[in-house]
Amino acid sequence: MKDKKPKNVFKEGPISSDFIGNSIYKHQTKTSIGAHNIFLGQVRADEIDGKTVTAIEYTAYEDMANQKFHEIRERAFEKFDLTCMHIYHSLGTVKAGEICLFVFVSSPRRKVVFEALEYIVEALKSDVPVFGKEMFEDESHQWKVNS
Amino acid sequence: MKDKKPKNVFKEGPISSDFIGNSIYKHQTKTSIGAHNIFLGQVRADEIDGKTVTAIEYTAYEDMANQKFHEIRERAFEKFDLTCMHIYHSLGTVKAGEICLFVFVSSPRRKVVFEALEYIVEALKSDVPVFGKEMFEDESHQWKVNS
Amino acid sequence: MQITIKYFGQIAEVTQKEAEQLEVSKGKISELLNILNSKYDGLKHKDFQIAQNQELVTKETVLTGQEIALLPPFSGG
Amino acid sequence: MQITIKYFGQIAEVTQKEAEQLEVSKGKISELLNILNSKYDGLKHKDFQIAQNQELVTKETVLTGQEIALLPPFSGG
Repeated sequence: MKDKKPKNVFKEGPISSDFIGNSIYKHQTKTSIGAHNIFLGQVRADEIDGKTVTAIEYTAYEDMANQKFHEIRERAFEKFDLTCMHIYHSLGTVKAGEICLFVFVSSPRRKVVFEALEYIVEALKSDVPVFGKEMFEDESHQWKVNS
Repeated sequence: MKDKKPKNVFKEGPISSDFIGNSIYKHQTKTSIGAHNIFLGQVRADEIDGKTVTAIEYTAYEDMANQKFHEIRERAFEKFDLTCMHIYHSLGTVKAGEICLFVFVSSPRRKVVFEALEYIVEALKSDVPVFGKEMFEDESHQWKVNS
Repeated sequence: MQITIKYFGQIAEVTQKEAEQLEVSKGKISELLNILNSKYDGLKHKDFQIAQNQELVTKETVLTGQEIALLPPFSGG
Repeated sequence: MQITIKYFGQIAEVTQKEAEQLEVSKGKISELLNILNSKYDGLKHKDFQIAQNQELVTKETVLTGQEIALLPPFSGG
């Protein structure tokens, strides 16, 4: 199921566990699928110089980001025998413990989903213009850097 | 969170998307987690010699299987910096499109969860005495072989 | 000695039972297999592994255990 | 020509705005950067990439585009 034009992968606020459960449910009609692999990014309450992260505020260069997500999708469908792929990323405030990234791939066979999911997550971390601002309990902040 | 004695990983019948969603929800209080990775095995409606698989009936040598799952858990916690790990496998009838295997790993960092999840899924496919009987619409069957 | 033998999957289809108790003399797993092969028609053509007290063993292993299991190819997940 | 410049994340903190329109003469990206560096104190110490019409470009790239964006290190996910 290739899409020809970029979808909007952004959702305002955190991604709920209900949304994820429902997304899994919808795939139960696709009986050629044998394996699903799901990556979830969750905001960590990191302690940095004695202060604790309470939330991350996400902004993005949305048009370019959606275009990059689309290119990653297209490349992944070319490289891997995938039945479905879904990507969602939060914008705005996501509190510690909440989910900010949901990547979902499905295939007839398991080997494919492992390779594809890691490929997609690494590509989106490096290629997609999304910016996280780590908020501390005293309302100071620092800009997140991916490692 | 290591467990000292084997848990029962088996559940009667399919694993519901609600159960999976709820399991994700419960991890939102664990704010040291930055990355979750979830593998789901779903029963495929394979066509074999003109007949379609409608369900798989799972049986297991339960005591040995739970012991093997436990050993896989222990080895995975030794090898990888995991915060949590959960494994559930169905027994009995799981229809095409339904989920029979749910493996869930969480860690502060993403690289760890990719490696750990694949390690665990491959180990459980090869080491755990579970047997799948593929049922066809005409009530004939064949024994599943993992590839 | 008295042992319990468990059969799974397609092996249980051959033996037509899931478990039984057998009185056997001490010896190797291979000797037990000879008994079972003559008792159950078609068993020798089946592919299976053997567990003794829930650990996989070879035909050369000495029978010590209370519980022997005949396990066809694993196909979980 | 008229271009739109967009600022994101910590770059927008330096420029104190998220976007602006600028009238510039044709030339390389590096020439536009010189203008911005003299306009915004502290910008030259920041780490960023530049996109022209949503594709990353280098300082040597010729300005063609309607939309330029200054992008600090990506930190999605």
